[in-house]
Amino acid sequence: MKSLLLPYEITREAEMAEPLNYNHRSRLMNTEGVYKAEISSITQLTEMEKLFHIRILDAAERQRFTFLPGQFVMVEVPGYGEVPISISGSASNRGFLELCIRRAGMVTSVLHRAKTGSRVGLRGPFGTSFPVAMMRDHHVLLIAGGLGLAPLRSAILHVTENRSDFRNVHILYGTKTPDQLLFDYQYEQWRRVDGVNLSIIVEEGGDGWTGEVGLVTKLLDRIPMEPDRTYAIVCGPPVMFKFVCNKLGELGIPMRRMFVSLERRMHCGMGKCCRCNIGSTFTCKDGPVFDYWTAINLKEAI
Amino acid sequence: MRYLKIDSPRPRIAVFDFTDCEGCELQLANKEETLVPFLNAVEIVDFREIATGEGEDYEIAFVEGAISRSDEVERLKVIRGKARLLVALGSCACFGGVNRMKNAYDLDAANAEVYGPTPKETLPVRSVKEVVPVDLEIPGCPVCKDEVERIVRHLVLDVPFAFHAYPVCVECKQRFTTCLMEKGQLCLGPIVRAGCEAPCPAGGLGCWGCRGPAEAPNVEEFFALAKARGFTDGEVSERMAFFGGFEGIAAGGTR
Amino acid sequence: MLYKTLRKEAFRSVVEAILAGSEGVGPRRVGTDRRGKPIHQFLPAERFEDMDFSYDTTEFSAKTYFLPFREKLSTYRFTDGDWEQEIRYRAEPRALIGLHACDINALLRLDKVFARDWYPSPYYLSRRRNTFILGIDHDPCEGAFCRALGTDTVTHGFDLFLTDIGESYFAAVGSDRGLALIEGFGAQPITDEDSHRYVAERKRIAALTENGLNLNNLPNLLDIEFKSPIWAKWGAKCLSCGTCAMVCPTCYCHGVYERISMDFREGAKIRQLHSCTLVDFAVVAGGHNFRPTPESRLKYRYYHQHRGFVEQHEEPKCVGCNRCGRACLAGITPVEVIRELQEEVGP
Amino acid sequence: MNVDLNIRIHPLTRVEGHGDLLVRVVNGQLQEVRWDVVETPRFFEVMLKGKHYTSAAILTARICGICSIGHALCSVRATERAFGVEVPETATKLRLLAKHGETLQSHVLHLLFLAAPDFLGLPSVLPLLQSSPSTVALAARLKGVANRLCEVVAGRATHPVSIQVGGMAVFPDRRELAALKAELAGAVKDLAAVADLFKGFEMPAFSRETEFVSLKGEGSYPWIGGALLSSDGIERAEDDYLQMTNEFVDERNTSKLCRLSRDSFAVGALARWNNNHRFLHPAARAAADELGLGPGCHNPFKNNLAQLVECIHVAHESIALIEELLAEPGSVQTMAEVSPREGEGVGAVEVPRGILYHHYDYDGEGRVVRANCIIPTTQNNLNIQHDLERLARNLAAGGADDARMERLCSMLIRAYDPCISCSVH
Ligand SMILES: Cc1cc2nc3c(=O)[nH]c(=O)nc-3n(C[C@H](O)[C@H](O)[C@H](O)COP(=O)(O)OP(=O)(O)OC[C@H]3O[C@@H](n4cnc5c(N)ncnc54)[C@H](O)[C@@H]3O)c2cc1C
Ligand code: SF4
Ligand code: SF4
Ligand code: SF4
Repeated sequence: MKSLLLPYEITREAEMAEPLNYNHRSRLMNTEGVYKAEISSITQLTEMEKLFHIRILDAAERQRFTFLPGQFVMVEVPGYGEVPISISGSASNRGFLELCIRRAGMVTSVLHRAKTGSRVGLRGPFGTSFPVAMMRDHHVLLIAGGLGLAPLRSAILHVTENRSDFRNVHILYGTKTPDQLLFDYQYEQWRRVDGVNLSIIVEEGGDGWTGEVGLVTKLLDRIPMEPDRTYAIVCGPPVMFKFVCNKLGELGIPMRRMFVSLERRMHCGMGKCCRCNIGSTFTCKDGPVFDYWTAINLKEAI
Repeated sequence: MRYLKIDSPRPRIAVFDFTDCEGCELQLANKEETLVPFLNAVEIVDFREIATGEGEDYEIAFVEGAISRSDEVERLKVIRGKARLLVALGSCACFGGVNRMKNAYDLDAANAEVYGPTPKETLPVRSVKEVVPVDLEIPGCPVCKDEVERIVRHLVLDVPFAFHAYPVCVECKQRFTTCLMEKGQLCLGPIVRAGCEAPCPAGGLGCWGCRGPAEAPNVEEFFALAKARGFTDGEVSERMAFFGGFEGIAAGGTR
Repeated sequence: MLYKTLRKEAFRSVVEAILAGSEGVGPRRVGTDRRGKPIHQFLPAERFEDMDFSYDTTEFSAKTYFLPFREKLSTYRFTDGDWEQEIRYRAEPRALIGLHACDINALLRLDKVFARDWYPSPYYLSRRRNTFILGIDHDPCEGAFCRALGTDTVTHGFDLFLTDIGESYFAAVGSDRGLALIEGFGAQPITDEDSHRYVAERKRIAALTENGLNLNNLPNLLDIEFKSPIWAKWGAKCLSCGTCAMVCPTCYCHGVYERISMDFREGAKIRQLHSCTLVDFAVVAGGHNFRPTPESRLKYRYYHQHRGFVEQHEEPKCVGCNRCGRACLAGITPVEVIRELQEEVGP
Repeated sequence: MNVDLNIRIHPLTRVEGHGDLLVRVVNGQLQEVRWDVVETPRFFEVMLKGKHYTSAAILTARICGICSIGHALCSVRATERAFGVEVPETATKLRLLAKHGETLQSHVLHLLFLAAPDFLGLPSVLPLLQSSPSTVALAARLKGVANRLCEVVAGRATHPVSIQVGGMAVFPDRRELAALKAELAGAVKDLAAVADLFKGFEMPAFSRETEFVSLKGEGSYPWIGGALLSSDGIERAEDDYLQMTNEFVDERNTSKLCRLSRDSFAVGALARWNNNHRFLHPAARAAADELGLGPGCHNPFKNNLAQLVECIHVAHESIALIEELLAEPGSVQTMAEVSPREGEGVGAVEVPRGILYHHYDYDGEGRVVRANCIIPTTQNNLNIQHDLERLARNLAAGGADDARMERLCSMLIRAYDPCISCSVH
């Protein structure tokens, strides 16, 4: 009876040639294999956030790696863990990835201690993206609160790099205090792009702050709207996009043209671990970017 | 230590003990597979149980045992003053441990009973954090070496550590231990913090709660289900009081 | 599917042949519960006598042989500043002997997630591929509601499935290796009479299994009744101990953690089963908990079993084995919860 | 050469618990030598009052982190004798096996981690990590086997869980038992290496006539229960332990003190060796010969050698026990029915450092009314004091300097392997 249970080697080739008898050819891949990548540069943005430039070491893999604005990667610090991080950089950039990471818990703390040259693992990209193609020829509202600028920046860069594809572009960004503002050294540059309006607001200004004080929603009042020709992307904490989206709704923008990026605990990025489940939806593969209609229909989403 | 191009100096640690059985310290010298790298990962400057020599320049102090005499209070304060990080090691240090049960008795009478006409100084038992601020508490009677090792690895790299929030039952399942409650024994597993790998139920002994409460334990329901299985509130409370971890948590489920 | 009959006496030889050819796992008696009933587990067995095929159900499900509680996904070897990753997912051949229909159906549910969905898991596939499954039919077990979910019978996902039809077993043959096995022990083509006997036996079992529970409306009900007070009631009882999910044959929620060796020279990435009822399931860095109450977590478990999975895979994830109900110390049983939910809206 | 010495060690290191050593010499004359136990008292006997019999062993195990298995065994024995419980034979074997695990673990810890540095002139085992990693690895390996033996049989090495009133709660996993048997065979080889190491150590030449108390061997080297025996010829039943200990309290010590026929007596490996050596495994006896440990030895420093000899004995006996256990049928009973009743019971167990006694009075509900525990180190404390006086006087007369006085006095105390927190329970 030896032949009964011959060991069966699971390989991609074998699975394609002789699939399990489940009427289905599985797209088998090495789910845990990572791209080995090197931290090529580190910029301290604020006390809690650093910007990492990460370069996939293998040149061919680096060339092959493409993503869409809004997608995220799983960054692995071998021996400590893996975390989902949105890609903050431009999708047109093939040389390195930009990741803006807040020191929040264990893995992000190790990353914050890492040095230029440290090697980490990357998997991805995962998840849905901002609807940059659909947004063509529309007015664009890009709204971020706090760390929400990290994912939104990829959209900002896409829009500024492809300025002619879009009509009016408004970027609204708010944080609690001025020292939490991310990428402040780039505001000037974005403002200079023809027809891009950038407004910054903080909740608590304090001494030396000459800019706006208040909530991001306040900025919306001043923007001339053409609601049926506008797309909005809102990134930030749930309370914030709830208010902002309600306001946008009042201004007449349909829910399916507002996009939000949701955040949940994640352990796999592949719709397996269920940690990011909202109702019946996986934030990692059905999200993180959802249109607002879908988002409010997810149980417990907001 | 060098890992991912991150250089970390070996933290200088010291181990001190107070009112206890020294079982937790002993765990530090256990687990032969990793003992050598464990001792290499840190620099031990003071560890009376296994080494001669009193270093003063420690950064991390592991404090084992409960506090039950005035000289202990003083010694602990000195340690707190010197240590950058004070770690309470074991249930005695975290909760007072079994020693805490002493507080239920009249101390003079206790003294008379044990020492007759020559009473010895003794104070009501306190946990370490009731005397000085504590940075990290590692519960367990004794502590689980695996967990201590993990914590030490985090201390070496100076990154935060999180204990399991869930209760012991999870680890029973992992070991295929048939639930003792099913077999008719009392077990505190459903309300006690995991991390020990559930050796007690596996060895045929219901959990006695040495690691203290899991996060947000449903104590009220636990009393109810124990009662439904024939265990009185008194029995359950007595067991919850055994290691002192549930001090202040009663059937109401609140601290 | 091919059907055969197998003489009763041959069963033992078949099992022994399996045990001779690979590691065998079967239902073993491990103790007696407080009411005096035997407790069984699927455990490795060396001899035919080790196993007790008259078992009702097992405390833990057989999923652990496909999704172990803890599994190493990859290992790392560190050298100064750099590392190498090593991945292995080779499973040794193993036979699961004596599974009931619900447990095989449960594997089919897991297949949907780990073999057929996006990113099939090579770890799971390797185990699934290398596991021989011999199922047996049985009289229904207490509290189970498999009939309501259609999981009291199974159509595929096994190598052999035997139903007792008196003198012999009616054997459904699910694979060539299953066929090869019983042919070696005198399997016969089925006759009309065998089929009749089989149908009669299935009818008898089905009648015993019937408990009047109808789950057709459940997916909708769960959505509509999301704010129902019954969740608060059951939530107040829930211990958040994860036992229900741990023993469930289909619960697969997990966490992925990494460990580094004490000398900082090796690391490992480990998948460990978790449960949506555990307090930290949806906690994110900084401490925010997306499901902070036992109520919200328990509700989510039902929601995922009976609605979320339906939306993703067109059928409930639950197979109605009632292991969770039996294991729950607080006495939360799915049949009761579902019945209350249905009564909430009226018949 | 007349010297003045003033040695004060507070607390002594590489022993379990807190004890202070004071030696004062003026003009070559010993003025004062003191061994003071200053450990914080814990009042276990008081805490035991009112406790249910099922928790007595769990509580008393916490008297000592090193010999918790011994405490648990002694506790359940006292309770079983109070209730008249017959422990199944298999459980008795399992208990002895757990006991052996503990003896091995404790002795190895003492010999290699605590005592060996003295003979090597090192402050601790830590420098050996660099200078002789193979010795540390050897020690760790032996401790590993011992701990695993405890874990497999008693559920945990420190604070066991399976040792319960009535027997042993579970029969260990047979595959693990079988694996242990192989490991123990390795341990026997490792112990030979330890013996080689100790052969090279010079045991200080010192000797003082001492009364040795242990369990009385009857056909085998005794560990759990039985009659009590003193080398001065006194013999008592287990229940009459009070007449073998005569505990009293003094002003200075938080530990109590004991005496029998003389000013003090000694318990522990050396006492067991002196009273029962003829029951040792031949391999252990052969090792004793080679190490220069003879019967009727009154040199306390050689307690180290007696411990080593016992390690070899328990390793061999454990292998034999495992073989017997593996031959037991699958459904073997390891627990007896227990019905509590009013009454009292005494348990005496040879733990690594000597005889341990537990004595409980129970009410009809199975709750403790009164408890008494007498710990080996309690029994040894006075003997340590007397040995120290003699040693210090000799050394002072011989003109020893500070370092030598301090070193030898510390070594003497350490040779007893005192378990101080235990003694102040
Ligand atoms: C789609 C997505 C994009 C994100 N993009 C960014 C970004 O661009 N910049 C940034 O700083 N942060 C981002 N986060 C949050 C970031 O993932 C968490 O801060 C990080 O996982 C915390 O990990 P930790 O190990 O430091 O914390 P710990 O508290 O130690 O967390 C332990 C584990 O829990 C999980 N976890 C904890 N918090 C979160 C969380 N908020 N989201 C997902 N998993 C979590 C992770 O698996 C983590 O390894 C994003 C999260 C998601 C879901
Ligand atoms: S034995 Fe205790 S810890 Fe284990 S599952 Fe049962 S209740 Fe939980
Ligand atoms: S099972 Fe309970 S008593 Fe045992 S070690 Fe774990 S927490 Fe402590
Ligand atoms: S949810 Fe409960 S009844 Fe359903 S499959 Fe899981 S354990 Fe069985």
